Amino acid sequence: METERSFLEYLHSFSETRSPINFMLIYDNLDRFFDGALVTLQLTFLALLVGGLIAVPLAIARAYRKPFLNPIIRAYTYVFCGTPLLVQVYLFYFGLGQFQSVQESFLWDRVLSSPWWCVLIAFTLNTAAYTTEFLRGAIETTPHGEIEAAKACGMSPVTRMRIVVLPNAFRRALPAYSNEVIFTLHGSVIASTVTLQDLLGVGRWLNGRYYLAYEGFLTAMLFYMAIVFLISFAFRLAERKFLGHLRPRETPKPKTAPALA
Amino acid sequence: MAQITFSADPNASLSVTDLHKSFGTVEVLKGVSLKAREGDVISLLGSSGSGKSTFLRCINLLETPTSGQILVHGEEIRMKKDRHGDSSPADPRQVERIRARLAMVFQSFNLWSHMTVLENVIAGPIHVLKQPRAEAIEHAKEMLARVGMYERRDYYPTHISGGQQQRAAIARALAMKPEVMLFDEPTSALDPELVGEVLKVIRSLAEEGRTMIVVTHEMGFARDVSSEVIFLHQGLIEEQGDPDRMFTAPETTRFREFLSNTRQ
Amino acid sequence: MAQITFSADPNASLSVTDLHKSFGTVEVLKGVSLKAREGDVISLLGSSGSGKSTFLRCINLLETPTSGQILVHGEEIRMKKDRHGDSSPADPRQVERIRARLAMVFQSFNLWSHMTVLENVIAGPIHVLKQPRAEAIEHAKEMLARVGMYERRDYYPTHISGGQQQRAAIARALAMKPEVMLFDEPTSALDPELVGEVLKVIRSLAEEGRTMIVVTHEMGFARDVSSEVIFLHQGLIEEQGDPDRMFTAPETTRFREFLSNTRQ
Amino acid sequence: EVLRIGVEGAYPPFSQKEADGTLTGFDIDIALALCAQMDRECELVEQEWDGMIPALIARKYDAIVASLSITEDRKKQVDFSEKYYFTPSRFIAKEGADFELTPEGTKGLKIGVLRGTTLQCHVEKAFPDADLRLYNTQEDVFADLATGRLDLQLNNTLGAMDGFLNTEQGEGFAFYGDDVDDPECLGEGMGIAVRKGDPLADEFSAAIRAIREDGTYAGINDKYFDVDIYGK
Amino acid sequence: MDVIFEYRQILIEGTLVTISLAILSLLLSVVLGLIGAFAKLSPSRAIRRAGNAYTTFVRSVPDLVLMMLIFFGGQTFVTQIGAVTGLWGYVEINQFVAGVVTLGFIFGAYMSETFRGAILAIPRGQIEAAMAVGMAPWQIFRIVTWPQMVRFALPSFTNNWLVLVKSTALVSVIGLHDLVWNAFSAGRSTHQLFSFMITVMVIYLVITGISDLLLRRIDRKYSAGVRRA
Ligand SMILES: Nc1ncnc2c1ncn2[C@@H]1O[C@H](COP(=O)(O)OP(=O)(O)OP(=O)(O)O)[C@@H](O)[C@H]1O
Ligand SMILES: Nc1ncnc2c1ncn2[C@@H]1O[C@H](COP(=O)(O)OP(=O)(O)OP(=O)(O)O)[C@@H](O)[C@H]1O
Ligand SMILES: [Mg+2]
Ligand SMILES: [Mg+2]
Repeated sequence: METERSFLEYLHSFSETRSPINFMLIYDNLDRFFDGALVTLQLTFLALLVGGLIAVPLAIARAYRKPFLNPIIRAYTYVFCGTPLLVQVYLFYFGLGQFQSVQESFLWDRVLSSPWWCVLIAFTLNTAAYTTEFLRGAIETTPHGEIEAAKACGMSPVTRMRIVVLPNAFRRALPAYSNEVIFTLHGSVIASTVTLQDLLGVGRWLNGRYYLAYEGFLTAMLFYMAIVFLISFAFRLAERKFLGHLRPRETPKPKTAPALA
Repeated sequence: MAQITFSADPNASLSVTDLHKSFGTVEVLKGVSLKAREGDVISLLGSSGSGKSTFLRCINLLETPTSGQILVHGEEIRMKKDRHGDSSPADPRQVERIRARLAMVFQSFNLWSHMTVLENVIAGPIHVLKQPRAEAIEHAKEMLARVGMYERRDYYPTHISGGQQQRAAIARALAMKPEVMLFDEPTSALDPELVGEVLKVIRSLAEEGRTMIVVTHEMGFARDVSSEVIFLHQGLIEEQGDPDRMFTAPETTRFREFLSNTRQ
Repeated sequence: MAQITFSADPNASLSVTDLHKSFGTVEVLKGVSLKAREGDVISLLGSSGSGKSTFLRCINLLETPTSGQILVHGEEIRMKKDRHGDSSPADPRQVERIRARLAMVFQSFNLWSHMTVLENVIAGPIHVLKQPRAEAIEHAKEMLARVGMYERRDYYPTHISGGQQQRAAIARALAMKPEVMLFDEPTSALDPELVGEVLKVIRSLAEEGRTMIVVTHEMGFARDVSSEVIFLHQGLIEEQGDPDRMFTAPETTRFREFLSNTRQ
Repeated sequence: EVLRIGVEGAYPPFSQKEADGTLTGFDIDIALALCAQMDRECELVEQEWDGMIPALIARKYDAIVASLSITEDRKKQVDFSEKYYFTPSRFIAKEGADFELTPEGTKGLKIGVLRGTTLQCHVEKAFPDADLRLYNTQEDVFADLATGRLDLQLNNTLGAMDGFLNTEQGEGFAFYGDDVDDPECLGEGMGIAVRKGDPLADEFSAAIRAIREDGTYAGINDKYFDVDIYGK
Repeated sequence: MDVIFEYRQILIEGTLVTISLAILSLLLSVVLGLIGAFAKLSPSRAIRRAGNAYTTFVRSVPDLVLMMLIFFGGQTFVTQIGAVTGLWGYVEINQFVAGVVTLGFIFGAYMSETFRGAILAIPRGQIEAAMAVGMAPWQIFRIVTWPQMVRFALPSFTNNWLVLVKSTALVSVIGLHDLVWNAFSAGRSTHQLFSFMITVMVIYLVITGISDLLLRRIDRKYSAGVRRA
C-alpha cells in the first residue's frame, strides 16, 4: 500500500515536471484502455470466427470450380480483397444509411443502426474473402495421391473432404492464417473512425480529452504489440502441434514425445 | 495370339470381362479380361505404357471404364451412359462399397501426410467400415506388427523411409480386410536396398493365401510368388498362364523380347 | 612420403606455399604447395573429401586460407589477421585484381541464369577489365567460336545442354585472358555423353600452351594432357610427378589403391 | 513573415468548404479580418479537429481560429486571446422526444458530439452513463442524428440551426432542453489559441477589439447570423 | 451517376494524390526494404537483430496507429528535439509527408522480408562465379544479385504493392485529401455517400488491375532465361 502510493506520487511528479509523456493521465485511464482492448478483441475474433466459417464452403466451391457459384464467389473475393477496408466500412456505415428503404427495413433498428454491427459485418466479409482465397489455394494443392488413396479405400466425397482434404489443407494454411489474424487485428483500428471506442478509439479519446499529441497513441500501440505477441505465440504453439508432419526428416521424433520439448 | 475369352464368373473373387478404356480418342485398354479366385496371386507384366496401371485403376473405378463388366464376389458394378455416351458408375454408394472390398497399394504410397502411421491405418476402418475406434486401433496394431511397423506407428509419413512408408500403406490396405488387394508397382519408387523389405511382406501375404493382383517389374518375384502371370501389350493380353511355363517357355515373341530386355 | 617442400618462386605463373585451411576445428588442408610455370597443365587427383576443391577455391580466395602464401606472377596476396586470429585479405582491391587473372571454371558451370551466353561472356571483360563493349563482344565471339558455342550465343543457359553450358563457362573464363585457368571437376556434373565435348575443348587449350590447374576424376585425361599430376590425400600431397611415371609406377600405396579403385 | 492560421472546414456556418475548394464561414472571415487589421499576410491551414491543438504546439501553424472554446484544460496547453464570440450550446433531438436530462434519465442514450470538444467534456461529466459517440466532423454527427443512429446531439445553437435544423435534413428535429450551463467545461467563449507565451495572443485581442469598434465585426456577423453572436 | 460526373474533378485530384502517395511510399519502402534485407543477412549479430526488430515492430502495430503517432506525435517530437538542441525551429511534417513516411516505413519491413527471401533464393554459385571473375561487391550486386533478385522478389513484391495501394486509404483519416477523403466529403455534402463509396471501390479496382498487368509484363521481362514450368 505504502509503496504503491509513493510510486503514484512519483509518477505524478515525474509526469508533471520532467517527462515529455504524461504517465499519470495514462495510468488514470488505464481501465478505459482495457475496455477498448475488449472491443478490439471482440470485433477481431468474432469477425475471424464468422468469416472463417463462411470461408470454408466458399473455398471448397472455388477449389472444385462449382459452376455458377465459382464466378460469383470470385467476384466477391475480388472486390473485397481489391478495395480498402476503410471504404468497405464507410460503405456499410454511412453508405447504407443514405437509403430511406434501408432505414425503414427491419434490419435498421437491430443491426445497421449500430456502428458495432456495421463494422463487424464489414470486417467479417473482408476476412472471409481473404480466407476463402488462401484456403482455396491450400485445398487445390492437396497431394492428388492422398485423395486417390481415400477414394481407393471407399471413402465417400464428404468423408474424403472431412478426413483427408480439409485437415490437410487447414494445416498447410496455418502460417497464412496467422498472418490473416494479425492483419484483421490491424484492420480493426478502422472501428475508431465510425465512433467505436476500440483501443485506438480510446487512444484518440484520451488525446482529444486532454489535448495531447501522442500519449493515447503510444499506449494503444503498446496494447496492440502485446496482443500481437500473444497471437504469434499461440500460432507458434499451434504450428508445433499441427505441423509436425511438415518438419524436415532430420530429427525423426515420435508424436508421443512432449510437444514442447 | 493367346487371347482367351472369359465369361463373367459369379463365384470368382474378382472377375473382369472385356474391359475397354479410352482416353479421348486413344484406346488404352482394348478388351482385357481376368478372373481371380480366392487365394490367387496374379502378376501383371508389361512394358511401360502397356496399360497395366490403367487396368488396375479401372478395377476399383479410379478410372471409369469405357465398357466392360466388373464383378466383385458376384456383385456387378452397375454403369450408366450419359447423353455424351460417356459411361459412369450408376450408384456412387455401390462404388464406395466395392472399393472398400478391394484395397489398393500405390506405387507412391500415398499415405495421408497429416496423420501418423497408426492414424492412417485406422482412418478407413473407422470412417468407412464404421468400426469402433478402440477395435480399429487394436486391429491396426496387429496389422502394423504384421508388416513390422509396430514400432513406428506414431511417426508421420515424412519421417520414415520409403520402404517403411510402403509397408505402412500395406498395413492400411490390410486393415480394410479386403477381399482382393491390388498392388501397382509397389516397389518401383523405392531404392534398391528398400525393395527387399517390401517384397518380403507381400510374399508372406501370398503365402497366407490372400487374393492379390500385383503389377510389378520384379521378374523373380512374379515367378516365385504368383499363381498366374498375365502379360499385357498395347492394351491387350498377349500371353498368360502358369509362371513357370511362362518364364521357361514363353510362347509369344513379344513376351520373349520383354523377358530378354528386363533380364538385360 | 613424397612430400616436397617448396619455396615461393617469383617467376612462376602461380606459386602456392604451405597452404593451410581449417573449417572450424577441422583442418582440411594441412600444408599444400604447388608451382605452375607458364604452359604447365597440372592435374589434381584425390578421393572425395581430400581437399581438392578447397585448395582450388583458396587459390582465388573464394575461401580464405588459414595460413600460407599465394603468389600470382610474383605478386603476393597480402593477408591480415583480425583480433579473433581469423585471417582475411588485407586489400579487397588486390583480391579482385588477382581473381581477374585467375579464371575459374566450376563443376556446376554457374552461368548467370538471367543473361544469354554472349552476355555471360562479355560481363567480366566489360565490368572488370573495362573493355569497350564492342571490343568485348568481338573477343567474346572469338572465344565462343573457339569452344564451338558461337551458334548458341543468344540462348539462355537453361535452354542449352550441360555440355554446352560448360563450354560457355569455359569461354567466359577465356574471355578474361587469364594467366592461369582453374578447373574444378569441369565434367563431373555432365552426362557421360556430354563429357567428351568438354574434355575436347580443355585438351585443345592444353595444346595451345595455356597454364591450367585441373581437378578431375578422368584418369585418361589426366594422363594424356597434364604435364604434372598431384595426388592429394587428407589435405596433404601424397604423391606428385610426371603423369606417365605416376600412372605406370605409382610409388605410394595410397595412390596405387586410388588408381585401382577408379579403374575398377 | 507569413502568419499561418489553423482552421477546420467542416463546421458550417463557421467554416466550410465550397464545391470549388475555397473555405468560407464566420471563422474564416474573422481570421482574414484580423489579419488585415494586424496588417499581416496570412495563410489558412486546414486541419482535422482531432489534432488541432497538437498541430499548433508542433508549429504547423501559429494560431487557431476555429471556434475553440477557452477552457481551463486547454489553457494548460495553449494561450488564448480574448473571446471573439460566444454562443450557448443545446441538445437537439427528434421532435416530441421525451428524455430526462439527468444522469439517470440519459442512461444508455446515444449522444453524439465532435471528438475533442468542450462538449465531450460536458457530456462525460454530466451524463456519465450515456452512450457517448465521438465523431471526426460535426456533419457526421448531424447525419447520424438524422438517420436515427443518435438520440441526442449536443452542439452550439448557431451551428446547429444553420448546419442542421434549418436544412432539409433537420426536418422533424428540434432543440431539446435549455442552454447548457457548465462554465468549467464549456468555458468563457471562443478564443484564438496561440502557443504558450506567444505575444500574438495580445495582438489578436487588440485586433478583435479594433474590428468590433470599426464595424467590420458587425458586417461579418450579419452576413451569417440574425443575432449578435458576440454575447454579453 | 450525374453527381459523380459533376464531382469528377475532385475525384481525379484525389486519385492523383493517392497514386503519387502510393508510388513515393513504394520507393521509400524499396530503399528501406533493401537496407532491412541486407541487415537481416548481415554477418554481424547486432545488425541482424536490428533488422529483425524492425520487422517485428511493424508487424505488431496497426498502420493507422503508426500513422497517427507519426503525424500528430512526430510533429511535436521533431519540434521538441529542435527546441531542446536548438538545431532547428519548426519542421513541417504535412499529411502527405507523414503518409509517405509511415507507409514507406511499414512496407519497408514487408519488403525486407521479400528481398531477403529473394536473395536467399539466388544460388550461391551465381555469386561465386562473379567473385571469380574479380567483380567488386557493388558490381556483383548490380550485375548478378539485383537482376536475379528482382525476379525472385516479384510475386511477393506485387502482393506488397497491392496491399500498399489499399493502405493509402488510411491517410484520409489523418486528413490528407486523397481519393477517399475527397469522395467522402463530396458524398457527405450531396448525401450520396453510397454512390461515392462504390465509385471509390471501382477506382481502386482499376488501379490494382492496371498494376497487375504492368507487373506481369515486368515479370515477363525479368523471367528471361527462366524455364517455365
Ligand atoms: N489420364 C490419362 N490421360 C491420357 N492418357 C493417359 C492417362 N493415363 C494414362 N494414359 C496413357 O495410357 C497409356 C497406358 O498408361 P498406364 O499408366 O496404364 O501404363 P503402365 O503399363 O502402367 O506403364 P508404367 O509401367 O510406365 O506404369 C499410356 O500411353 C499413357 O500415356
Ligand atoms: N564450407 C565448409 N565448411 C565446413 N567443411 C567444409 C566446407 N567446405 C568443405 N568442407 C570439408 O572439407 C573437406 C574437403 O572438401 P573438398 O570439397 O575440398 O573435397 P574434394 O576433394 O573437392 O571432394 P570432391 O571430390 O567430393 O569434390 C570435406 O571433408 C568437406 O566436408
Ligand atoms: Mg503404371
Ligand atoms: Mg570438390
